Amino acid sequence: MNVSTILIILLIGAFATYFSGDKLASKVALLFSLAALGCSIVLLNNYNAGENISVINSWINQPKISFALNGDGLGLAMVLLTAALTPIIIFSSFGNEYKNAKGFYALILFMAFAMVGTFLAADGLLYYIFWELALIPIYFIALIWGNGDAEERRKAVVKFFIYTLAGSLFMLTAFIYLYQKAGSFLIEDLYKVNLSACEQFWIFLAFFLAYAIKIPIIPFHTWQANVYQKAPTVGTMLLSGIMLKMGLYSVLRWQLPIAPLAAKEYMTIFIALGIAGVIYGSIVALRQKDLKKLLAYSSLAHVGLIAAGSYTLTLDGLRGSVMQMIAHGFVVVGLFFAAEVIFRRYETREIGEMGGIRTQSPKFTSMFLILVLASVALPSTFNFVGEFTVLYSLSQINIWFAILGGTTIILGAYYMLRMFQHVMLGETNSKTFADVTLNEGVSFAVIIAVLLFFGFYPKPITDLITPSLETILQVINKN
Amino acid sequence: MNTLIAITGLGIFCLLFEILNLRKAIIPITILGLIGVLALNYCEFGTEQSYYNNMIAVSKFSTAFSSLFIVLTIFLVALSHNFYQNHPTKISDFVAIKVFLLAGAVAMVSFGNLAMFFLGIEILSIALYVLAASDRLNIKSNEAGMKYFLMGSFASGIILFGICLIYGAMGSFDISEIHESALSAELPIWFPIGMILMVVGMLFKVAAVPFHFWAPDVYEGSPALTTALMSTLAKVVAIATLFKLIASMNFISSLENQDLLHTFEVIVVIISIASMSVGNIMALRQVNVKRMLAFSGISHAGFMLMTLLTVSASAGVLLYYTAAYALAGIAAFSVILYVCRDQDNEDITNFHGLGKTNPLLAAVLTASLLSMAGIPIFSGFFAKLFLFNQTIQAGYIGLVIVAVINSIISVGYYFKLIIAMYSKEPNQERTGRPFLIYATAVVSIVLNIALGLFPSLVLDLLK
Amino acid sequence: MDTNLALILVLTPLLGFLVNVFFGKSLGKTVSGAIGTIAVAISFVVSLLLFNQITSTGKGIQVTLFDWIQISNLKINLGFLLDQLSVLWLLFVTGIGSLIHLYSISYMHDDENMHKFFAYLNLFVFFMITLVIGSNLLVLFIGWEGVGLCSYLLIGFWHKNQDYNDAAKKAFIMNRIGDLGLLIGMFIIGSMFSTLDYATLKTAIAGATNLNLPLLSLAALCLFIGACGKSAQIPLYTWLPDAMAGPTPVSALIHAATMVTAGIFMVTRLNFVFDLATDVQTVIAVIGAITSLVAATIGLVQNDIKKVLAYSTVSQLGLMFLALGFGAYEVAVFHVITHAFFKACLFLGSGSVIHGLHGEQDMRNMGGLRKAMPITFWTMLISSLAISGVPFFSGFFSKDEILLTAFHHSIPLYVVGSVASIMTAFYMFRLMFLTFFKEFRGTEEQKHHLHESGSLITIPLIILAILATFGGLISLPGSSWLNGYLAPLFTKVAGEEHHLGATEYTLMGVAVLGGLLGILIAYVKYFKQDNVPESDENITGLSRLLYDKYYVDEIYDAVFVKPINVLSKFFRDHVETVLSAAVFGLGKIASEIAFQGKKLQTGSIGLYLFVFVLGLCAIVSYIFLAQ
Amino acid sequence: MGNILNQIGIENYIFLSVVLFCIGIFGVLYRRNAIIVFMSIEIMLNAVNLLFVAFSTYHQDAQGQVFVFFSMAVAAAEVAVGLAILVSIFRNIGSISIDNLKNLKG
Repeated sequence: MNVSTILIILLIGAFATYFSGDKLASKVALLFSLAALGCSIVLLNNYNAGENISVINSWINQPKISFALNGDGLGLAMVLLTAALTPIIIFSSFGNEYKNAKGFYALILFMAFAMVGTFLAADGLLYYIFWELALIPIYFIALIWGNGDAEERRKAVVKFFIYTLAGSLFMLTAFIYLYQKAGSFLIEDLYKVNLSACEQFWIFLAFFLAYAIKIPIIPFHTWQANVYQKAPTVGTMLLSGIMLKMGLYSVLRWQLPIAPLAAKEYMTIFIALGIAGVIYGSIVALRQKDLKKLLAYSSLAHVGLIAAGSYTLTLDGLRGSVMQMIAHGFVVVGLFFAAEVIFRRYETREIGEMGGIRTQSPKFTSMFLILVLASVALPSTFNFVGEFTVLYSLSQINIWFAILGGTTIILGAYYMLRMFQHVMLGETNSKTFADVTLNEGVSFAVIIAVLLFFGFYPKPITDLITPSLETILQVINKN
Repeated sequence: MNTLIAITGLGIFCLLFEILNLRKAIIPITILGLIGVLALNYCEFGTEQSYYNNMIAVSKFSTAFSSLFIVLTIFLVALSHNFYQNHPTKISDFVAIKVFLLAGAVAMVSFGNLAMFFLGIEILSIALYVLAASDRLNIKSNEAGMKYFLMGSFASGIILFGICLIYGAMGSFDISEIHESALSAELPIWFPIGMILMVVGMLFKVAAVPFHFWAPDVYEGSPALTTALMSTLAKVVAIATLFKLIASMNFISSLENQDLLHTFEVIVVIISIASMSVGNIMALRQVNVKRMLAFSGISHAGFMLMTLLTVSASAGVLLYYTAAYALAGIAAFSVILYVCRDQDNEDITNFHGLGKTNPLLAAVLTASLLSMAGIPIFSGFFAKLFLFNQTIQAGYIGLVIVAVINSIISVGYYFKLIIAMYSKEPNQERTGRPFLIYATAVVSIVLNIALGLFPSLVLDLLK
Repeated sequence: MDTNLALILVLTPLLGFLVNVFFGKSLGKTVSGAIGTIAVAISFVVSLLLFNQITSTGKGIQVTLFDWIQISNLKINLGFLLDQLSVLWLLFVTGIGSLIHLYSISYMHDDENMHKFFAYLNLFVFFMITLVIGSNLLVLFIGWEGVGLCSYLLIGFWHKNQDYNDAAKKAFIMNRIGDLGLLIGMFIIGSMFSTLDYATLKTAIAGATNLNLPLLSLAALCLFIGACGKSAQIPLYTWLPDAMAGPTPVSALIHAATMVTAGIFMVTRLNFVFDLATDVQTVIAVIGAITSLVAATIGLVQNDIKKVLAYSTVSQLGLMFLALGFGAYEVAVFHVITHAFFKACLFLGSGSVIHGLHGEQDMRNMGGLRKAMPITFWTMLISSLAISGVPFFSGFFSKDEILLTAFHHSIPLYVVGSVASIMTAFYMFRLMFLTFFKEFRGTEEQKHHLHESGSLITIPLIILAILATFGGLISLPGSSWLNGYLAPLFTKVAGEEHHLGATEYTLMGVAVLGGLLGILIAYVKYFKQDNVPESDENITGLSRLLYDKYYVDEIYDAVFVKPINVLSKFFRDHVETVLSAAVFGLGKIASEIAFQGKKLQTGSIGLYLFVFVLGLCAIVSYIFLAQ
Repeated sequence: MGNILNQIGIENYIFLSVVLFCIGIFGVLYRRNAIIVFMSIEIMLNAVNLLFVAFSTYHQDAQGQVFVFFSMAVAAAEVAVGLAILVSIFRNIGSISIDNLKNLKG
């Protein structure tokens, strides 16, 4: 049993879902996503037991492209994130009715498939293929099942697609160039290849363009808010919960080790960009009228911090950002789900039209509040562990980075509590607000449980990711 | 060689069937016949032979491309069943013309002598003139035919002049002889000029900037099926022939001797960049799908021209690219044929809501467009990949970056169509599920994806 | 054994919280109240046991649960440190905590969400305990932010009123500003000594050669900023008066007795750091003194009974920091304890008054409550005497210690402190006179319902009053039990025992006189001449300035809050649009070119052929040129 | 025969046919009547044919002349098709000026 099993399960799942018809689709999809989760957990055990779960088969001999999947700690951690979030996301959508549901859920599973592939791929081109494949389903999900004015939605979605594609095509060029140097797309060969500082600079830039757009790092974020707002909440969850992490993960896995000199050379610039993102995102989030947009900007701020952490090139930085990725993945899914729950009852995303929900639905309020607090990294939530580690690593580079990046705990608290106050508190709104249903509650509960558990006991994850991060650092510091 | 004869024979049979009132049988029999020819051609694969004192030189290259042409023709013939339903009397003519056209195409890639090359190109062109103008009563079709005819014959004039100059320089039409003497030190300037004239003529056929102006108009005006033929078969044939011309006559090395190589490369680079950019940008604002695909074809021509920079190595890449492109094109056009059956134009509005009314066809069209745009897992992506790989290897990183930017632009208009299919409301009833069209669409797209999954199949043929 | 004790200590309040959250509603008000109270009471008992153990053994207990966060050069585990300081804190946190829980059962009885109230209170106690007994700075930080959260929840307990929510939000965010300072301080210390654990840190610093003192001072400063946030010192004090929006027991527990003293706790805990950063200590002293004076001046003219107490709290905290600034940690701690007693008592008393008047908080509508609610009156009187530093009440000793210390180090600060305490005496008795003497100034309807509160309210009052009276005994001048008890914590000799000489006695006398003077002025002003403070509109001049709290809130609003919001609007409306326009722009350019290009495609064969020939000629001529 | 070439020189033949060829081109470019355009194209082709013959004499090799037959035949075929198209156009729009063929554009 090796990592390809998950891919197979998800792919089969996608087709099975499509052919199971609109009635069953959601159930089948949930079933398969859970199967994938189980499979990944089994794999995790095998991995911890020291079993080799990687795959490598040759695929195309000229140019030499191989079907290589590398199940190491880092990859597995991200796969687990995907495999854990997909069922939650699917389950959270049970409250909604989608037309042509079979296509919808099939696309979700297909996207999960592509993203898992991206996290596992150990061959540059295979990685690129999965990377691009992940783009197609979300494009259709946002286009067909999205909400808001159709014309604007088209604009937003197409912009998103072309923009991200543009970035990644430059990455492809970089990969081909590397191939000329290394004579293979295999990651270890790419790690080995020696590049001049200038080459590294350009390659680093090509990668950066791809990732900066995907993550997104300012000023490449302009697609984000609109797409998050227009996409159906499930799509938004997939985007913000997992797809962002593809970019961040790729920074660790591909960009830094392949172009270490450039990474070291321009480290401060990119850290600064990330931190600028933190501040900018937080400030823009303050005055958003649309709940989903606000959350979008908040996640812009958070990923900025994560990116800054990874560009520190220190073990703490990398470790912190990986943990923050996972934590943010869960919390942001939870928050968007909360927005969806409100939307189901109020049919609006305008913060101005909400309020007074707390009196009517205490359960929902508490869950939402916990998520809000997690996203502002209250100690004893997982986010705190990540954020603390990242900030600490930043402070090791330059105390000012830590101070400026740290403003997130002030500004974050400001806009999140402001939002919470206007959405949940205050005089009871005329509209009635039924408390969370069992389904909704379960999704929330799972997310919260994960956040709190790892908040107090992050050790398992740390132990899982540390070795692979150390190897990456070795590659970075080899010369 | 046998392939060529067989094809011609098949063409004649088509005409006979009309006389024998076997109209119904024409299409199936032709298809079967072509499949037979394909088998025949397959047997010839790998044999290096020349016939009729080297009028026809069969090589891996020629057979590989011929089989691609034959496959495309099979699809086109299959499509013509529904296309010509309304005037059954002509069906045999049209099918026959297509088959003869195929003969010309095969002759073009397997010529061993410039005379054969000229005949081949003329057979192809004349057949195309006829097809372009075939919708007699439709002024658009007439105009298209006229334009194509005038410019085409003009171009063949140029080609002829080129052949003539080469003959003057070499004293022979025979490829192999030219191949030898091309390396001799003192060559009259006529030779490169002649080559350039021929190349220009061929560039016209592949519709490369600045010789592309005819393409959009003709594509738009001609009957849809003819457009399909032009944008897939004709284009592929032309580029393949151009490639063979340059490769077989040792042109590159002779240029090297007279240190004109750099000049030539500059020209190629400029033309290919121009074609890509003009093609993609012009396509952005088109409302007529056929016209849009014409421009996209121009840009693809630009991509394919990149292979001329690495002639020695990139035959396989060219074959792969053309196959990927043509298969995608066939799939796309079969959907267009279905959608625009009884429309008087092929505007994008006709495609509204196709995703709801005919999900399968919509999926096929989407897939083919994605393939043309170069999205992974469709062969279009790998085609681009291999092409870029070749080109970067030859050191044209700048050219590749331009190409990349262009493929970003191209997404813009491909997705216009996809959006129209999926996010707009259907504006018409689409009845009937013509089997042949569906079959063609599905088969061609499946082939396309198969190529994507196992690129080595095609890529390594010409190694 | 110790581990279990510690766990019981921490987890019982948490358990109470969980029970109240999940079953509180079904259990009914009284039961849930009882559960909450018992949970805290148990912790109190445990603390007593621990206290007993500590005093007997004399050395602290270190409990380590498990590794928490791994960072390359410092390992942070989740562990507890139970030593003299933490146990002392535990005693009054849980002790007063349980009293206030008891009080709340009756006080909150009319509130529909009473079970939630108790849940939050328990949660608060849980976090407070974590804060106190954490064995390293990060565990302290859990509690630190946790109590902040609880204060947020409890200030905004009546969440239908957006003003209250604003107050809650303000409290949380201002605390967060401090927390950032605390974090940075931690980072610096962590990178300097690669540990955040108190014990290790202490040894590390003790053993350290050629310390980077400036950096350490920076760290100390950052930590102090954190303390400012929690303990409401200038410039971060403005949240505390607003925090009075919460129910009165909350003000008593969180915003008077326990949470706000966390800053003092943290500084005391890290005394070995601050001792080295002498200049930071000066800063602390100065800020403490100024805060105490400013708050006191504002307190002079407030008419909201709770606001008066709030400002008095701020000012008292300032005094404590004054002491800390001089390195007299035990003195500060002493004042923390006594203050906890009498301030809690005062708040609860005011609570009982407000309860009796059905939510009336403006002293201008009170008066003459002496007869109506005697117990409240007497207890509050005792506490007021204590806070005013009237001899032999607890406040007398602690405040006197502080002033003595100040006198020994810097006369100006001593003066400031004394003035502040005179003012304290004045406004406290202003409060007393306005509330309890003369005739009732409220509505008839209120007058009709006047009554003494129930036993659940009065019993805690009485207990606290007793403590406020005799609390001073734990550290009598000359023979201080407290100093001896805390001695092991401090590196340098615990605050030099003031041998009671002439100066000391004079200073004491001065202090007492000052206190009495304040009381006297109040007596003259509000009893003899019985004038009642003006109604808001016709307050003028200096008192207007004071009444409006020096307009600090307005200034902060103008300097920080508004600009950020303006900036946010600007980003949202302009920067964002420009950025996305830039991206769309590229597409626009392309399609514009296309639009122009379409014109080239005129459809005329002539043109097409012309371009054809042109291209041909261009190529051929290029070839010739190249030749 | 060869001596003629020696007297005149192959270049002149080339120039002649180039000139003819260009005349043809200009005819195509500047005349608007389709028939005349056809004729200009014929001139181009025939210019080339002339050159073929000249070269074949120059090289003393018959292939060139054979080729001329091919090209003539092809030219004939082309013109046949061309005229056919022209006829149908005339039927439809009653004019053979290529300026009227501007409906397809943009």
